[in-house]
Amino acid sequence: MFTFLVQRLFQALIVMFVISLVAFSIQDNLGDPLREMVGQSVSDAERQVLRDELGLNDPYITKYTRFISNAVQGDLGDSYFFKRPAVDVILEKLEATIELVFGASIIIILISIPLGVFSAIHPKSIWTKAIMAFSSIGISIPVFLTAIILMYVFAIELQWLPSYGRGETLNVLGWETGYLTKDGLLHLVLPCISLASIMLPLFIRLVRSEMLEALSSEYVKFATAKGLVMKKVYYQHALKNTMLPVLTVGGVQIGTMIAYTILTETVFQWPGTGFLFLEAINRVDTPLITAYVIFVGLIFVVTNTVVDLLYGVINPTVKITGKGA
Amino acid sequence: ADITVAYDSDPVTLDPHEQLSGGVLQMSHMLFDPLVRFTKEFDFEPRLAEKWERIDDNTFQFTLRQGVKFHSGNTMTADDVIWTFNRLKTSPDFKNVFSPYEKLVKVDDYTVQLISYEPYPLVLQTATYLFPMDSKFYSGEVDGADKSVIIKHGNSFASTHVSGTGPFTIESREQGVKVVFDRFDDYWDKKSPGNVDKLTLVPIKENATRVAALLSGDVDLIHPVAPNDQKRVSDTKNIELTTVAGTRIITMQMNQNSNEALKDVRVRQAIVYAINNDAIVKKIMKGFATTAGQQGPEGYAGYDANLVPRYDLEKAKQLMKEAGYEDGLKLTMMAPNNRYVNDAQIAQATASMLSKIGITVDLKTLPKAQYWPEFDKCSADMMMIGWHSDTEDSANFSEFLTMTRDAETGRGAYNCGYYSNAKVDELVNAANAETDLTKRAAMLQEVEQILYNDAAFVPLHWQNLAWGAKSSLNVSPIVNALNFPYFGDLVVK
Amino acid sequence: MSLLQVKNLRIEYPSRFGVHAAVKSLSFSINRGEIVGVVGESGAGKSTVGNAIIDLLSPPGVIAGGEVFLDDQKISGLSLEEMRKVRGNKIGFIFQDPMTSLNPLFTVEQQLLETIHANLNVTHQEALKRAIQLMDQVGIPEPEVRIKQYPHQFSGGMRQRVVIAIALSGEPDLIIADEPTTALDVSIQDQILTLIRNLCIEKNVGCMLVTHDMGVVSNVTDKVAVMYRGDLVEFGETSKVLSTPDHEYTRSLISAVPRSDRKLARFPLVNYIEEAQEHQALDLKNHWLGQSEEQRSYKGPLLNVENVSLRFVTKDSFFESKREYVQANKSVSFSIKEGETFGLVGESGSGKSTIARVITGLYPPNEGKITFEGIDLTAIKSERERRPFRRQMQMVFQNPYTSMNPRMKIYDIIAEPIRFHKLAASESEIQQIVFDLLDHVGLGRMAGVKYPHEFSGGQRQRISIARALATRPRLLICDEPTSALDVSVQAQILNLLKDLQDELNLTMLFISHDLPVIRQVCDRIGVMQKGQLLEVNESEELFTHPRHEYSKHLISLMPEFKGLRNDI
Amino acid sequence: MNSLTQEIKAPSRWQRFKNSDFIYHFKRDKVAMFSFAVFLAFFTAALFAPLISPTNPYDLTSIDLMDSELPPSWLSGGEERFLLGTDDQGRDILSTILYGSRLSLTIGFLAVAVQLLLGIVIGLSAGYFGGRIDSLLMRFADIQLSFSTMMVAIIITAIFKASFGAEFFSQYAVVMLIVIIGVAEWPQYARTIRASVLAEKKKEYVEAAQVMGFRSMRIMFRHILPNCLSPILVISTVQVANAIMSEAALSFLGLGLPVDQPSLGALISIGFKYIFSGAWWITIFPGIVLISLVLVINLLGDWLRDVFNPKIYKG
Ligand SMILES: Nc1ncnc2c1ncn2[C@@H]1O[C@H](COP(=O)(O)OP(=O)(O)OP(=O)(O)O)[C@@H](O)[C@H]1O
Ligand SMILES: Nc1ncnc2c1ncn2[C@@H]1O[C@H](COP(=O)(O)OP(=O)(O)OP(=O)(O)O)[C@@H](O)[C@H]1O
Ligand SMILES: [Mg+2]
Ligand SMILES: [Mg+2]
Repeated sequence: MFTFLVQRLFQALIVMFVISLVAFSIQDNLGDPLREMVGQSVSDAERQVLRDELGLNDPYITKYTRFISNAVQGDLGDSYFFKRPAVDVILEKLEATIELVFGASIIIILISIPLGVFSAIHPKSIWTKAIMAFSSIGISIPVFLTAIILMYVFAIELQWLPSYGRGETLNVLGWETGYLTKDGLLHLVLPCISLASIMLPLFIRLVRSEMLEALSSEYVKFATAKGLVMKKVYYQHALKNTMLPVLTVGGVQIGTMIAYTILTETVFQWPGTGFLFLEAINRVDTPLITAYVIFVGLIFVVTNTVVDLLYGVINPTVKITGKGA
Repeated sequence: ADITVAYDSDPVTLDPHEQLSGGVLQMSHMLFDPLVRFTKEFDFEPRLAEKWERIDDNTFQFTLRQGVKFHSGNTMTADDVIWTFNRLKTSPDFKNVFSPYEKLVKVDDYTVQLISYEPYPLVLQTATYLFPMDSKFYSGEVDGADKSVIIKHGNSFASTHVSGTGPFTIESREQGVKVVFDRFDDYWDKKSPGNVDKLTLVPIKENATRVAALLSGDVDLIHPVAPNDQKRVSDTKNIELTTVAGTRIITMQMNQNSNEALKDVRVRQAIVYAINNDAIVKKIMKGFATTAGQQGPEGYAGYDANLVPRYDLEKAKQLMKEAGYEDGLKLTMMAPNNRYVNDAQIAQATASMLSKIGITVDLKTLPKAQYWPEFDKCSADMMMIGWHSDTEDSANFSEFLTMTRDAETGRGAYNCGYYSNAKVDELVNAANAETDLTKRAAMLQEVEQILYNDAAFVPLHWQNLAWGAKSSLNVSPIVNALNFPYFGDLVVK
Repeated sequence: MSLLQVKNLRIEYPSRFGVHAAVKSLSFSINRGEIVGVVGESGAGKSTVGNAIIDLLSPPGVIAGGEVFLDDQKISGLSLEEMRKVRGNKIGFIFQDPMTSLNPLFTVEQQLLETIHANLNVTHQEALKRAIQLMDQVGIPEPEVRIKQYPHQFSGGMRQRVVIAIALSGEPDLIIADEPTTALDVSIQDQILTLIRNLCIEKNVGCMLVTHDMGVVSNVTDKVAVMYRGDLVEFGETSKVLSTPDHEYTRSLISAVPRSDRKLARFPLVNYIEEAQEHQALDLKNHWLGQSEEQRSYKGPLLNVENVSLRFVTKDSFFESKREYVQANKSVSFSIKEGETFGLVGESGSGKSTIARVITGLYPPNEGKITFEGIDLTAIKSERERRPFRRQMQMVFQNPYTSMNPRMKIYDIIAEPIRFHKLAASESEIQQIVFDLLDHVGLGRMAGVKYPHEFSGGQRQRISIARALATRPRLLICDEPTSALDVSVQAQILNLLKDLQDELNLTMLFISHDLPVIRQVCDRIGVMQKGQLLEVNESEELFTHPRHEYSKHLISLMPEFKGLRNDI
Repeated sequence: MNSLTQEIKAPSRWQRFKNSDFIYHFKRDKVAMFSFAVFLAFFTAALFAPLISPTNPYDLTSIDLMDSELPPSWLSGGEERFLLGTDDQGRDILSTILYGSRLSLTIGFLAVAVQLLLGIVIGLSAGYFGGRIDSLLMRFADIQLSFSTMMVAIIITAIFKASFGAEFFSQYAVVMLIVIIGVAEWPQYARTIRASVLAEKKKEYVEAAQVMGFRSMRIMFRHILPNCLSPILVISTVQVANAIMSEAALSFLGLGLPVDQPSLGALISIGFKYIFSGAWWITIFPGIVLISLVLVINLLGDWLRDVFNPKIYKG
């Protein structure tokens, strides 16, 4: 376990290194950061001066070594737009994203598991068909549209919920949370539902299909024969066996959600990292983009490490060891 | 009254000299005041300069308003104006605007004289960019750094601290999330009817969301309103749409360097004749734009009412035939897809119109971040560019778009058509030194006429500006074609 | 008033090739305090009946007719919730396949406790006490420690005992036990049967005991039901049925029981075969199975196991000192000569299966080495070098069900090794061989189109044997190969193996708990306990003069079949 | 569906196919047959789009801006010529759906095929071999995950532009899109498959296969893979829809198909802007096509999963 974690830590460093290398090599293809910094009438000579100041004219190797030597000290450069260390900017926006992802995950878990299990237990029920049809529709409706429709219905027509932003937040131990104020919670509803709507169909289907497999197994039969309440048979015996792929996909998706809540955050003007990233791309804020991608790499290594550890917890036959062979 | 305003972006900085962009100027008009400002009709309205007069060809004198207080409590004097002018001369973005001037000299505490190198006609236009800053506040050092320094890509004192003379002070600012402005109690303009006590500016990037925020009542005023949403906004009860004819011209340039055929004036003319500006404005812009046949809009010095769009498919075909391109030709076209209103659709429509005269267009649309590098290289045979004159003057268009490219003077820097006409160059240069405004207007009109005849570029339209606001806000008096709403004067019922 | 009453039960398995009536029209009853033994041909429908009683037929099985009564209450066709109350609480069920009955993701403790809580109204402490007590009763050593472990850390026999413990934990009125002791050594088997017997006497519980072991039938059951191809051919007092059977099948079944008292050359074959499946004795010289490829020049023992030790980590820790182990094999050494059958007997959980896995290379041993024809297998690193030995060495797994890919049809399961090792020239030849093998294990060719789960326990075991034979191995490791087979099929299979051995010098490692079978089959026998090999002896010698105390103990417990033996 | 050629070549194989469980169950499952029929209908309609569609929307000469945003013909203001109305450029929606489906289906399916291929090979190897290989491949997946589709698109385009030139890219836009979307999303499969493999490889049937001496490749693909199929099928059906929409998003970045040749996904995205301004038909009709397509793909996927799981009884 300990060796395992040490190894993962080491691997995470390599991952981040490779990402920085790739991110750095494509920087020039992202656009020209100068464009976003200067007005239209600024002359070419002026631009060159700025470029020199920013070190944009240096050869790739110089730029990269400079980057790496700063990076080892935890400095991934300053965002052009925010004029602050990119890492700080990301960390600051992360709160909002985590709250959004958390809310969406709760919705996904609360809905997909019961529905998935239900539709596996009653494959012939009319409800199952409805759930499956709904999920197919859900898959094909882009999140952008879902978000806009929700907004039009609940914010404009009914005026029950606010249309954008995070609303009022409360500072708890340095963490700005929207979960503790009424306004904050109201602001969370629509974005969370929209975000959840992307993954919900996938998870319902996944739970259902894994559940179907588990239900045909002998141990479920034996558990039934033991006289257990069926709920227990389904939700403990069968469900736990379905968890491995669900957890895996969940891990990847949570990572993806934290990483690319782009659309939801854009539509709801949610001040999180996804929106930040999109803006950074639009503004060609290369230090921020690089820092962000590296950061996302870290998120993935971490979530996947957690998921791998959970495999061992869920399935004792899957051994987690640090050995390399 | 407290209001919330949603824009598509928030100002990148609080330093008025850091970047010459709409966002920064909008901010400047709230936190600072210029010497003079434009009215809706492009006239000049005295602000911190009470009076002005031309002393001679090269000298222009401003009389400053007395008793104007900065947010810090300091009183504004000629020293502040001079300090500001000198700072502007060092700003990469603004130095170009102020390059005609040699210096600003103090006559007395409330009188200054602007001296240009050559006779210069656009003094008042440039004076709209002079927002006097609090020289005492911005002088000195913090943490070992000069407070007055302008830094584009890093933190500076001025980018986070403000002391202006404007109607508002900054209460708080969370970049990308919101900026809160408070009414400045000691604001000099006691005659201003404005009654906004607190103004919260939130950036909402997505068009649909911005409209939704307005319709749901979460914000009081939005800008811009996409053409598609304008009908909905104006149809909604208690919400009003205010539009103003804009001054940003949208054009397509025809690259004579990359495509032999475009050197032929007949081909260029054919292209102009083939494009139906009316249809674009009507269908794509939903009528929220003004069709253009020239660079500058009405109200600008060079505007010539006779230069109207000329859509004539037969004529276009005829011209193609004359030029020997009966069988058509191939063109590449590039356009941004998130820079101008409906830019990609306009490009598509243009491409399809050109196909009617046998021109096959290979169209590529890109996000602006990727588009500008391509534009710098003039990668395609036809490229879209929109232009807004910083000086609200016709000559500015030509300087950047249609004069012969010259790396040294920076003329024609955005001329991806590689159009070059000595006469045009000469006329524009002359106009820039002509202080007699009538003569000057004639020159600029001639320029437009030449460009028109030569089909130097494809003029499409001027984008309108639109604001959506609750009816309780009296928006129309404070908005203008320049897109600097004077929020200080906003009246909320 | 009888506890369980089954009336005219008919069970069908529809499939795309027609409806298969697994049970045709079955009626019998069980009284309180009574043990009813169910015997019969493998695939006769014994498990199916049991499953039908608690309404857990595996799909597509359906009860096509008949009724089931428990305490005069009709329990066939009850609602889900009502049925649940019957299960566990009224009827304790032990499935035939103990390996798959346990949920791999829960500890034994969790699985036991939840059953107790579901059926009895007790506190957690009481439940735990009861669970440990049950574990102890079914003979699991160190129950307090073992209860915390996961099923995969148990040996086959131990898992079977856990399943029994779970079934008994709800204090049911009726116990349906489907071959509950197949993986248990005689002493544990005895312990468990005594436990059930006592339950029946003390708590007035009824029991339906499906078994193939005629010794068990004669020793513990009060009544016996004999099934043949979905029909009940005989039902009555055990002593009466066994001594004066009415039906021809019963008679031939009894005649096929392996003798525990002396060794015979061949097993007596069942002569009651309804549809006269003419089985000519295998002419191996002309048969595919007889065409061996190997050059045999090596003279020493074919297989040599030297000082093999293996331990499993049961609790991992970063610190060496904190790790916990189970020593599954302790310095085990023996060797098998070419053409010999070496038997391994011993306590359940003594490491028999583990040593078999070590030999096949599935577990690398911690110490010691395995040599095959003088070549050290433990030294081989690459899979490629190992492959030729793989083919020559085959294994019949203790649990045939889990050792078959659930998504492959039987035909492919058997054909795959032939294809892979290119043992046949053409696809049609492969088909010929597969059908042949299926015939020889008594399944018939139609079995090829089915999937593993569509078979009875004994049928799966036979598939497993057919698959092992398909590579024409030289060394066959059989881990309980006949535990689920009725004596008649068992005789057929064992005769087949014997023929192969005679003709081809097939070498076998034969692991079994069935001492009479071991006596009939093996030349030499090793006795294992707690990971150690206690004694290796000539077969007859061991049975007549066991040396080790434990061996003596085992042999003394061998259940004696007291049936008619008039045909010899 | 190349059955015809096979029939001539090897009748026995065709015969076997015809007799297989697959076909047997298919013939008995009305839902599967219906879904397949619908799917086939979309497929052929897309394939023969140039023959059946009223106009060629990709031919710029045939469209007129003045025809833009016309409602479906049965609504007031609609025109006979445009059954389902027109889009913002005056393209006939019906024709565009037909032409666009062709692109979208090709990209959707092939991109998912690429994802599957990469995901399966990498996931199986990682799970089966474990250890270093596992760490290497999974960290590689982490790196891949960190770059969104958009970034991958930028990277791949840059690489291709550098090595083949810009011309190449526009010529092979479809191929490039397949590669881009294929490469961008494989980790999802790889990780899922790996998880299943981790659980499966401890099962006895795998040990049995090892004892048989089978090659690792065989054990991985023939034995373990079929047992990991159910999550793969679920993800795949979702991914097809995703790929179709990703393609549309990429074309916004200037990395996809030419804007004047909108695919189904692009058409839907174009319509977003108009959905509340009146011209709902631009999004709704192609949306319905996409939804029904995804629906039948899902139904077929569910059915396939059941067929591949012999334990699930199919009435
Ligand atoms: N799920 C199923 N699908 C189809 N056929 C089945 C299924 N389960 C069992 N059968 C068939 O039903 C018959 C009876 O099986 P059952 O398991 O009851 O036999 P059994 O008497 O318990 O045999 P054994 O002693 O070998 O365990 C067998 O021929 C078997 O092939
Ligand atoms: N994977 C494992 N992890 C931990 N312990 C194990 C594992 N496999 C087996 N054991 C332990 O090793 C010991 C020997 O097991 P093995 O399966 O060899 O017994 P066996 O002699 O075959 O018994 P049986 O006759 O009951 O099948 C048992 O105590 C068992 O609990
Ligand atoms: Mg059975
Ligand atoms: Mg064993």
